[in-house]
Amino acid sequence: MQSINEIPVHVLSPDEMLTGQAEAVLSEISDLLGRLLATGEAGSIDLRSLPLSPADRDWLDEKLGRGEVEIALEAGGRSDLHETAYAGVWKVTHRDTEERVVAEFIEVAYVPAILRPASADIEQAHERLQASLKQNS
Amino acid sequence: MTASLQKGINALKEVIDAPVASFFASCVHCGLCAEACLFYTETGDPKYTPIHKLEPLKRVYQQEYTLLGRLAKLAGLAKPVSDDELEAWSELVYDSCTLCGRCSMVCPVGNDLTYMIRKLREGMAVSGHAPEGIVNATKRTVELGGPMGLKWPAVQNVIKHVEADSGHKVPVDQAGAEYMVLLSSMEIVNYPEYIAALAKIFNKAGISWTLSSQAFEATNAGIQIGNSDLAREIVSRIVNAAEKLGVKKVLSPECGHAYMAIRWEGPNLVGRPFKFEVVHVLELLDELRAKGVLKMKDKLKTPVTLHDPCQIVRRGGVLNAPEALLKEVVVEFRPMTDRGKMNWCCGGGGGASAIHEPAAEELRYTAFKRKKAQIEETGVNTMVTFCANCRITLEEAVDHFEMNTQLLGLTELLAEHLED
Amino acid sequence: MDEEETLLEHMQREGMSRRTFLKYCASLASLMALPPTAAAAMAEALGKAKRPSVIWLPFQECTGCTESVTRSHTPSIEGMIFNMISLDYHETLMAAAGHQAEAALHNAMKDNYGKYVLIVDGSVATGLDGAYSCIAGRSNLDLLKEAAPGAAAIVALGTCASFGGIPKAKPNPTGAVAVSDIIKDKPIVNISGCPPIPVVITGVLAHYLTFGTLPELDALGRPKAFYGETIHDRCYRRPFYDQGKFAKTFDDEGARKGWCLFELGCKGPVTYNACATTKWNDSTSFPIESGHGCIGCSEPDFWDAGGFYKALSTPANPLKYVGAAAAIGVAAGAAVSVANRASKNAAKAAHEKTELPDLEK
Amino acid sequence: MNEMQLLTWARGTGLNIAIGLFILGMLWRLIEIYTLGRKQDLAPARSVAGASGWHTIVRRSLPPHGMLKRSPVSYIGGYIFHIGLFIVVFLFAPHIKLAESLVGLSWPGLPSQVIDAVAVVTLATMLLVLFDRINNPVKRYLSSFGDYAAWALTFLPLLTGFLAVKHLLLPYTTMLALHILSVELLLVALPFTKLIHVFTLFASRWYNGDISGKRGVPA
Repeated sequence: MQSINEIPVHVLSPDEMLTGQAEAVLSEISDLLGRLLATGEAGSIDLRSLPLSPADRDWLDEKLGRGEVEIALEAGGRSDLHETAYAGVWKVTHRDTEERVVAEFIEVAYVPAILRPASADIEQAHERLQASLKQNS
Repeated sequence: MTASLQKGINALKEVIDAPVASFFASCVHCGLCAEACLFYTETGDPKYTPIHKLEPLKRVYQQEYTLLGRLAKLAGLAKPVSDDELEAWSELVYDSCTLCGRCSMVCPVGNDLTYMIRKLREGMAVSGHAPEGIVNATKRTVELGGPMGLKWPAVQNVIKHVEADSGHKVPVDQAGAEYMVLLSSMEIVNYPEYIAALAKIFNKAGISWTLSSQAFEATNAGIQIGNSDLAREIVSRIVNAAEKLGVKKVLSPECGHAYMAIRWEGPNLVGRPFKFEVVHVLELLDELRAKGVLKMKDKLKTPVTLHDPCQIVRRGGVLNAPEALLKEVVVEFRPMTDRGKMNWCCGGGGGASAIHEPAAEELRYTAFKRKKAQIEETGVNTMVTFCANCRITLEEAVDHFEMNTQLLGLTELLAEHLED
Repeated sequence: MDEEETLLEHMQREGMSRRTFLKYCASLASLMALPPTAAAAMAEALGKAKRPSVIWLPFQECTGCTESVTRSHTPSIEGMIFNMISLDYHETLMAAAGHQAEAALHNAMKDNYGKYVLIVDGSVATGLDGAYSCIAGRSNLDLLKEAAPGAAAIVALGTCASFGGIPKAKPNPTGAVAVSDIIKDKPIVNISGCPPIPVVITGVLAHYLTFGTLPELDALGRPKAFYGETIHDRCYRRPFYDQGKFAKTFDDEGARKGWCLFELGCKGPVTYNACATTKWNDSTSFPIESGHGCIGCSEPDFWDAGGFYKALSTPANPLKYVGAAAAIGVAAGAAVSVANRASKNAAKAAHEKTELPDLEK
Repeated sequence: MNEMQLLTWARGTGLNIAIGLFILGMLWRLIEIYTLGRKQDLAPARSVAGASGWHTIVRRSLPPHGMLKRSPVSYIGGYIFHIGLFIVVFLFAPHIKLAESLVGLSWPGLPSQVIDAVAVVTLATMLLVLFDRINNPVKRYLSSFGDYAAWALTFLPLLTGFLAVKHLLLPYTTMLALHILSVELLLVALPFTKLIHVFTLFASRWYNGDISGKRGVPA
């Protein structure tokens, strides 16, 4: 073999790798949305705990589409949060500083929980801001 | 172990063969044989299940011819077959089994249960556990020539009357005739018309025939009781007479077990093929019918149904002749639902009709309810059959239940309506 | 570092935000198969936890377990965990050597008696009084017996420490046994795998820190959160198994289409581990995703459980005794047959011709 | 012994021994049965018996006239569980794989959802026929320990196999080991119980058809 390019590559059509699991995820999302509306209770699905093939994931992403909100969270690595084409359905992808995906969720909520600042942090921020004002004055 | 029990078990050991072993190995206790047995269907008592009737034979097989059974016997773990047990089984092997063979037709694993009952009777008979009625019939056959003790002079007397009444000659001891005709005592005594009818038909067809003064009796109680030695002795009389007269064929009368005895068991009892052919009277008649010799002058107007005797049809193989012949002579034939090789027994076959203990007779009447229902289903009052034993059993039962069913013999019926 | 400092305080002092911590808890919850919503509760408890002292003893091992754990680059989650514990003794990683190292070990054991977590990798050689594997002239067996009494809990890391592993494979020349075969009176967590999944260690430590107890264990002493289901259960190729679509060779159409590797000897159905979920090599893939069946490395005696490439339903050598069995069977049958013939002939010889009186009793 | 060792023993040494004993027992029993011989029938056949034995082997698989109505549970239940067992035993992919490794023959299997459904129906039917055995007066009368043991020996592999595949009750490894062990038990016991009918019924039907066929009666 002269070069790596000579290794034949066989490209499969996505359909061939579909297992049918992604469809089940979709219907669970729908149930969670219903619950969110009825009780206000948020829900989430841990995508990494499900036996999804790469094709299933692509299929799911395609089905969910992308909505208006895109949020980048820089906290010990970059996290992507975006609303899907379905309001209230969020795709959350956490990465570490090495850009490795460490967690992947579908979150069904008005706003993903991690975005909400903690009261303690706001308190601290408030103090810091006041201290800063004092220094300046 | 008593001497007679020893003999019984020895007899069983002699007759157990590969089919018996295969049958016992195959049985899955599904109980379907019971559903085919009229003694079970009419009583609902599971002890009448055919495979259960074979229990003593099964144990002898296991203890004598399987390694595990032999070891169990050596270790004292196997329950030996006892005299008391065989005595208790007498009712199951004789009173409630007519060797009708219906169970053999339904067993899903293919067991020929009737084949095995016949073998079990070998052991039952020599150990002295056959019912008194059949023992007596056997004794009369061996000692006097027939189950009814009929002697040749008496037969001669009947022949004289037949010749006078019908105007046909009845040949006796004619060497070189084509057919040697056998009769059953019951026919001679109760239906002498049968002899006249035969004479008429033979004359018409131009076939030579003869009776033998040495062997006129076709029935063989040795078969029914289940003893090959005695059955051989009885059947040898016919074989010797026929071979001495040099006939080509021996004509078996309607009687079912007689046909079984001479046609199917005979050569095996004697230990060699016969020098003559054995033909059932209906086979001969059907052959004549096909040739156009058998022409009827008129037909019976009343609608009739047909009872197929087990030993002739299911166990004997005369399958198609009876209905074909019947249709020649009746206007309306209403067949029963279960007929031909799946018919139901009259309840008196296999020697059962010779047992006269009240319990056995009561059981026979109970079993007859199956036939009664079949007759009633057809809605006719006339039933044709072609076995003297079936006919007597059926007539007794018809009287017992006060039915207005009339019984007719097929050969006689044909003779009666035959063109002159 | 302040001994009384909590994990969250430690992290915030290191410049990590609450959201980073929350994110970390979310990924831990995912690893431990807890519902994502449990992350918040976990963050709360873990935030208040204190750093424990850890002593790491290597026995009959290949350093694969250490490699596996340290392959996680800092500041990864695993790296952060190492910030959260005080790793007081680890031969391979520590700077100290010789007598210095031994002194560190004994100091750590003395200072944290009854509180330290003991991590063991490698099996314990018991043959020749343990002489097959010694450190500083002392057998592993001795070291284990010395270190175990002061431990709050023992983590048997890798299949060797958990179940004896490859050193115990037939014929087991060193008399290798698992930690749990020696120590009976301490809580032991088996983190099996050859090597074990690094995040499983993290998960167990996080659980210990969060709840102060060891996680729930299965019958083989493994944390249920990671070993609760088989590879087969979590495998993305499982639907193909259910549809009866199997790769028959490693280069056939089925293999290319990513069908189930059951027939190629995959031990997924009998292997309890989290590979299919956590994956390997920075979450790139796991063996089945790379086209090779699971070899069942997290199960006891996996090395002796038939060939790696034999389907699970395929027995090793089932026709082994057939020849001999057939010969004995035919001989037994023939012997009975001969005996039966003799018996039947005897019955025929004993036959007396039946006379009429015989019919009477 | 841990569960993996149990499984390894079951599909290693255990299976070697079970298959060995099965072959041994079968040969012994078949020779024991069929060397008893039978007398030649000297009566001239009405028609040449020819293939009547073979015909009966096939024909006896169907209920004779009127029998289906008399015992529907025996026939319908019997059909379902025999066919069900056949499908599960011979058309389940891992079983085919086993056959391939044993004798080198392979054939297409059925999807496991179909096998699951068949297994459930077969299990239910086997419970029904057991109930019928206890409930039906004839079957109860005929039944002894051997009949119930044979039922259990057949039911257990099916049940453990189903539980193993569906991951119910016990860990898969343990259940698979139990499944294989139950099959081994079945193999060892088969030649010495009524289960031997699996083999002897063909000969029995042949004998019956041959005896009747010579007389001109299709049995």
